[in-house]
Amino acid sequence: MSTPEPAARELTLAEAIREALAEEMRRDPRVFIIGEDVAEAGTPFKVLSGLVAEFGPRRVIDTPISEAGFTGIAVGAAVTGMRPVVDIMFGDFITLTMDQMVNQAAKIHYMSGGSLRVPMVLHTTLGATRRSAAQHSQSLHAWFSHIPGLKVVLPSTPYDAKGLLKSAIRDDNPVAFFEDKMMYKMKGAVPQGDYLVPLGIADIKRSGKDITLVATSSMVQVALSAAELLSPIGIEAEVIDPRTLFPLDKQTLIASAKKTGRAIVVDEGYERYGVTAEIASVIAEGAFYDLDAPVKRMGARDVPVPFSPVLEDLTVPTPESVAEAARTLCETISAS
Amino acid sequence: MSTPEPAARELTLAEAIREALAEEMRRDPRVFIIGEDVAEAGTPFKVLSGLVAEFGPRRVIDTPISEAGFTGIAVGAAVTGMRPVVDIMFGDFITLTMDQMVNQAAKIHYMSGGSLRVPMVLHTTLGATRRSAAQHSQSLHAWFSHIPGLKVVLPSTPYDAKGLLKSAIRDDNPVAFFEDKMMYKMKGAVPQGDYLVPLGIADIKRSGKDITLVATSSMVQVALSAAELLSPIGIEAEVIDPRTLFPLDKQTLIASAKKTGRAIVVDEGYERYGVTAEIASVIAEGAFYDLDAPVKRMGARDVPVPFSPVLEDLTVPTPESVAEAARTLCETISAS
Amino acid sequence: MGQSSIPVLQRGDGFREVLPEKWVNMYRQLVKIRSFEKQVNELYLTAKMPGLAHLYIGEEAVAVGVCEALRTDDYITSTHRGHGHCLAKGASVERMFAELLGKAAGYCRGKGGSMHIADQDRGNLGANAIVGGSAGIAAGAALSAQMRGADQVAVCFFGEGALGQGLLYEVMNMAALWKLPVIYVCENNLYNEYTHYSETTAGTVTARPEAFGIPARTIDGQDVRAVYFAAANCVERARTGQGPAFLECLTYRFHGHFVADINRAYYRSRQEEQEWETQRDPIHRLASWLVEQKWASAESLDKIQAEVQMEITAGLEFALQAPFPDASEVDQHVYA
Amino acid sequence: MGQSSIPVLQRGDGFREVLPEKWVNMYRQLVKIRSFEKQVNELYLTAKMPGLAHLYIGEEAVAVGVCEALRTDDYITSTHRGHGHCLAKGASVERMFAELLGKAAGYCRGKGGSMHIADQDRGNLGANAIVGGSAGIAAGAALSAQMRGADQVAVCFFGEGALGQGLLYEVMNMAALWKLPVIYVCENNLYNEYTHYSETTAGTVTARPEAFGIPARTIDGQDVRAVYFAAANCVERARTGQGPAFLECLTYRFHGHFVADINRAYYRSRQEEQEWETQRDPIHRLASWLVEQKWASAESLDKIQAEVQMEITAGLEFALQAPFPDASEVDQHVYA
Ligand SMILES: Cc1ncc(C[n+]2csc(CCOP(=O)(O)OP(=O)(O)O)c2C)c(N)n1
Ligand SMILES: Cc1ncc(C[n+]2csc(CCOP(=O)(O)OP(=O)(O)O)c2C)c(N)n1
Ligand SMILES: [Mg+2]
Ligand SMILES: [Mg+2]
Repeated sequence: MSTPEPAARELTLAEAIREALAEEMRRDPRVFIIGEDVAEAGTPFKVLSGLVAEFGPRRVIDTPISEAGFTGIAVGAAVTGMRPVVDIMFGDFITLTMDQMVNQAAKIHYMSGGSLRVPMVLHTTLGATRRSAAQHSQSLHAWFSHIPGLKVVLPSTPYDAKGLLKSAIRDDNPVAFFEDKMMYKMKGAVPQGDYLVPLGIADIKRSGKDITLVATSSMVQVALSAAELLSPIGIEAEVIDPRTLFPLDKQTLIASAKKTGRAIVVDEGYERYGVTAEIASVIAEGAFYDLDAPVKRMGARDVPVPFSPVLEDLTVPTPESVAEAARTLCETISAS
Repeated sequence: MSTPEPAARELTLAEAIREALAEEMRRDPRVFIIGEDVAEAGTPFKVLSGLVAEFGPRRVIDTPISEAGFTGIAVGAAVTGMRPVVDIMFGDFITLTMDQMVNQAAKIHYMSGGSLRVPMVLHTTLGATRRSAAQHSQSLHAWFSHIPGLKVVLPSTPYDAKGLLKSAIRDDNPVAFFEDKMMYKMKGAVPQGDYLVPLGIADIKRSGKDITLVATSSMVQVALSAAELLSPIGIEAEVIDPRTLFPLDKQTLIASAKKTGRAIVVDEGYERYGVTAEIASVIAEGAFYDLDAPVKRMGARDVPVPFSPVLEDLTVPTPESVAEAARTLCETISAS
Repeated sequence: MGQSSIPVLQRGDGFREVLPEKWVNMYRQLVKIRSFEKQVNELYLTAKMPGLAHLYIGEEAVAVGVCEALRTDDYITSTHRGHGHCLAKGASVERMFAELLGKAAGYCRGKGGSMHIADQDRGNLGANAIVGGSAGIAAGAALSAQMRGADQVAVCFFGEGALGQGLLYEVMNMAALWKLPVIYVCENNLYNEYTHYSETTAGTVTARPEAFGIPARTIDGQDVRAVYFAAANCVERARTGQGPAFLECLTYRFHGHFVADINRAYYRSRQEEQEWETQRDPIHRLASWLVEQKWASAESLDKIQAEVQMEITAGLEFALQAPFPDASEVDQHVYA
Repeated sequence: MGQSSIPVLQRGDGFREVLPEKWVNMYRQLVKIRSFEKQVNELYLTAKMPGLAHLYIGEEAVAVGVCEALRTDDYITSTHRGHGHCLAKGASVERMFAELLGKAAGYCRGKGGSMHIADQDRGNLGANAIVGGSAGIAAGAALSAQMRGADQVAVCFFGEGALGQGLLYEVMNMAALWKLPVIYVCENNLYNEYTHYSETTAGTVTARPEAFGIPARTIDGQDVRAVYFAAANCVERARTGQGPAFLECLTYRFHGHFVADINRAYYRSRQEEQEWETQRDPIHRLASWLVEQKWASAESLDKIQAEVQMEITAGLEFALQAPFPDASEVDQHVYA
């Protein structure tokens, strides 16, 4: 576990993101931010508050409501020597950037035989339960994860958020960076100054021997809470956060599943044809001879996110539902 | 196997599609076609040739090069009583329709509490090896398969193409319909007149007892050819075509894997976070106690599709590579 | 420059002999929207409403002036700031409050919420939380009417922020080419969230539709009479096959971008707000005129206010008492 | 209407004292593109080239006139019909042929092919197989130059079909707002594939940029002098911080939409083709003028033709002999 000593300073996840951006912008004049209401407003989530005061409106650029357009502009800026960070307010709006991200950004390096590069970050959100309904609550990170040429990052703690964002900005490829908007106020220890969390290394957030819970983004907290519910009934869950969906640290996931013999994958994207499918099949293949039960997948319910709180709360995995699934899985009689 | 008696008339897949459209347009005045160069040109693949002559330019509508715009127009027409078929020339261009398909078409029925419906078909292509390079060779059907509210259809024979397209047009939901452009000239028996192939029913294209090959679209032919290579060495492969990715006929897939104890999933989409992951994990979970080896996935190589033939041909599964994988898998010592 | 060939939009003098009752009814509608929205704000401030809402206070004359020029079977598409459009098109206060509270009696059975209210019986194809997202839907409804030989028209409401979305231009081009009976109503309230529109909008607003040969006018959106006359003229043109039109309505939201946008000084001055509130209130303006014309007395207008307030109170009461949807509804209406 | 405030584009009389050698060099460039493309057609017809190509024959004066007004470090973005742009910006015939044949010596190591040639050393950011797909990239390159304090400009070439793509309007708006040094060069060759542009384009072409306050002119794209003067003027404006400009170049492709589009009578008449070929050939036109001015003799022009032909023949020979990329390259350049 790469978390720092408890004495360290605490920041919210939003503050950690902001600090990462500020440090990178100080370090490298090529880094700039572009998006809707990113300057004075600092985004509706206030994640970027104050950056325009330090870096000015030429490096924190407010745009028209033109997601495709300014993503395309970022691609062009990246190809010609800049390192843009594109802010897409709600992850649901990546629908509008798919051509620029997938047909352009992801492929330019390859199509040009390695001569052009697209060092850019698409910074956006995911996550439901904000009572924002179907067009403002999706977790669409599976789409980008499917595409060769893109990297995909999902931090789950303020510490990881800062270190991963710095790595993403310094990466020479287009990187999609998703934050759960429900996590912005979450606090955690964050060292002052420069440190990197490399892309492609999973983090074991809790050690355990009975079952592996692979969880992403805010589902890491859900899994950790589930682990707390399980401990008193004698089940010690190992909680693993891949942190990046591509590159995916298959080894760490498989090794844990081999050790525990049981695994659940928890992610807030739609369950079908989503992230849980990839990770579950990686584990099912890699730990085939050591699994005592089928790998279980827990994604978001396969419905457009409903507005009504009584319905919306049924669509995402909870500590209780994960703990219950883990308990059931641990009762499964070993196949071997 | 729902294929008709061999005496039946043969059509190419393109002709089967055209016949399905013509019959549905005759049957139902609400059905119309909208897209680029669909009228006189009948699309660059000539799939729609002749339709404008029968139905006129008011029902076979040539558009500007505005994929998002005319997809949105189709959504509006569908909500108000029409049944549009939207033609998107290359599947790579669905990138431009994602907002209209995913945030609008897929969600309107649910968001309106069931009061509005969006009966439309998005008709497009997939598949590489046409030397068309990275922006004209993708198979992006996994994206739509991920989205609740959409159905996704991939025919593999002229017979299925006609029957599935008619079902898609009569469905009250938005349906994405993908054809491999390399299959348009493939011939097969197609009955005259009306018949439907229901959405959600897999088809066993070949029976076998030793290994299950789940394959989609043109990969069905690849799997069938692989089966022919395997038969002489004593391996009888069962080839199953899910035909629709949503609804997915999990039962048929799982039952076959339980019977054979081994499975390979072959699909032309990028392998990672794609269709093979979903189907493999459905089988790995559903047939867990009966599998003698891990489920193997064979998707497109995880690279932007290269132009050079010597490279492009390395990116898709072939009869030889599938047969080789099957042979290896059958040599695996049973785990139980 | 084809400007000279663009038809000129008349002020609609042929409609001047509107009956006094119609103006009084418009007054009632303005007041209803105002009172409804005040109540919504109250619900938010007292934490009785899940999620958020974007209030229409200050902009009422646009929705009312336009919708009074429509028939019940004409279509509208609406926005995130959509309560006014819904009410002006005839929606019931009860079912709207029920929707905002996530209740099963709501227009969308609680599944849509503030940003997705649709009312099929009155041609309201739904609010939309994607800025500009309904531009295609409105044009598609117009195409559908044209194809069915109906003489319905479609109105697309959107904020000036939607001028940033490319979809709008794609669709205006087709609307002009095909002479679709669609009317674009741009509610220019000067702000895209927290950014003044002059920072996001090059050139003039009306030059954009005019570039496609669509006639356009800028009108005072605080004067319901001006809006009504202009809209009636556009509707007549559209209904008689003369094609699309565009109205830029100059207006102002008296409240924040959404209910929680309370400290606004960083993006607009209190003085500017006060000028609009005191000098350009659409309700005061119509009231003075009605009294001047002797078509209403101050007392009769007070009586209307009181009646409306009773309707609002009763509607809210109904909604507060109404039950939430049953948990099983979460899986309903994903597919038709 | 803000039309009156749009700066007027001059014909560029300040550039009239161009040296005879420069005109003669442009002649060489025109001939080079013509000969290259003829050879490409031949490669297709003799089945020596994988895939397809979109020939630039007939349109040469646009690329040459524009690129002669640029510096080597200025940027261009190109289209599916991009060979002419590449050559005009200085690409080598050898490496272009190598790319078209999928050889490792090609500009993209054979990975890009006809529709993706990029030439970083000469500021060519790449052809693009997505219609309109590079509008953002060009503007982004211009933003990048502006941010870096460089005085480079960016030219975005596109066909009139790209006017259908919303992205273009999103980007023109930002280019105008931020006074980006980007020049939009619309090659209006009258056809979007097989559809006349009048069926897809409402209003006039130049009214569209003008709506955003971008000055625009329609010029004779068959007259390289007219193109050069107009482009030089736009470049000077852009380089000196006066912002974007737009040129509509009236031109014609003498061949089909792509090499296999041979029977074209159903969408355009042979007579129309002959009129352009005989009366509006850009090469003949420049040749006559050069001879008239006594800046070249018929013999000296013949000599240029012969020299060019040798270069083409040698380039092709090189490419035919060159090796294909090694199989291992398929996995290279996915990530930088
Ligand atoms: C495509 C998209 N991008 C961004 C947003 C976030 N957003 C919601 S409202 C809004 C501003 C809209 O301004 P305008 O269209 O003028 O409408 P107004 O709120 O002023 O009525 C933005 C940016 C969104 N909902 N959709
Ligand atoms: C987004 C997109 N839609 C459709 C196509 C298919 N397509 C390729 S070229 C073309 C016509 C382009 O016309 P125009 O822009 O005028 O260029 P021209 O071919 O005339 O040079 C079309 C529709 C594409 N490549 N990209
Ligand atoms: Mg606004
Ligand atoms: Mg053209």
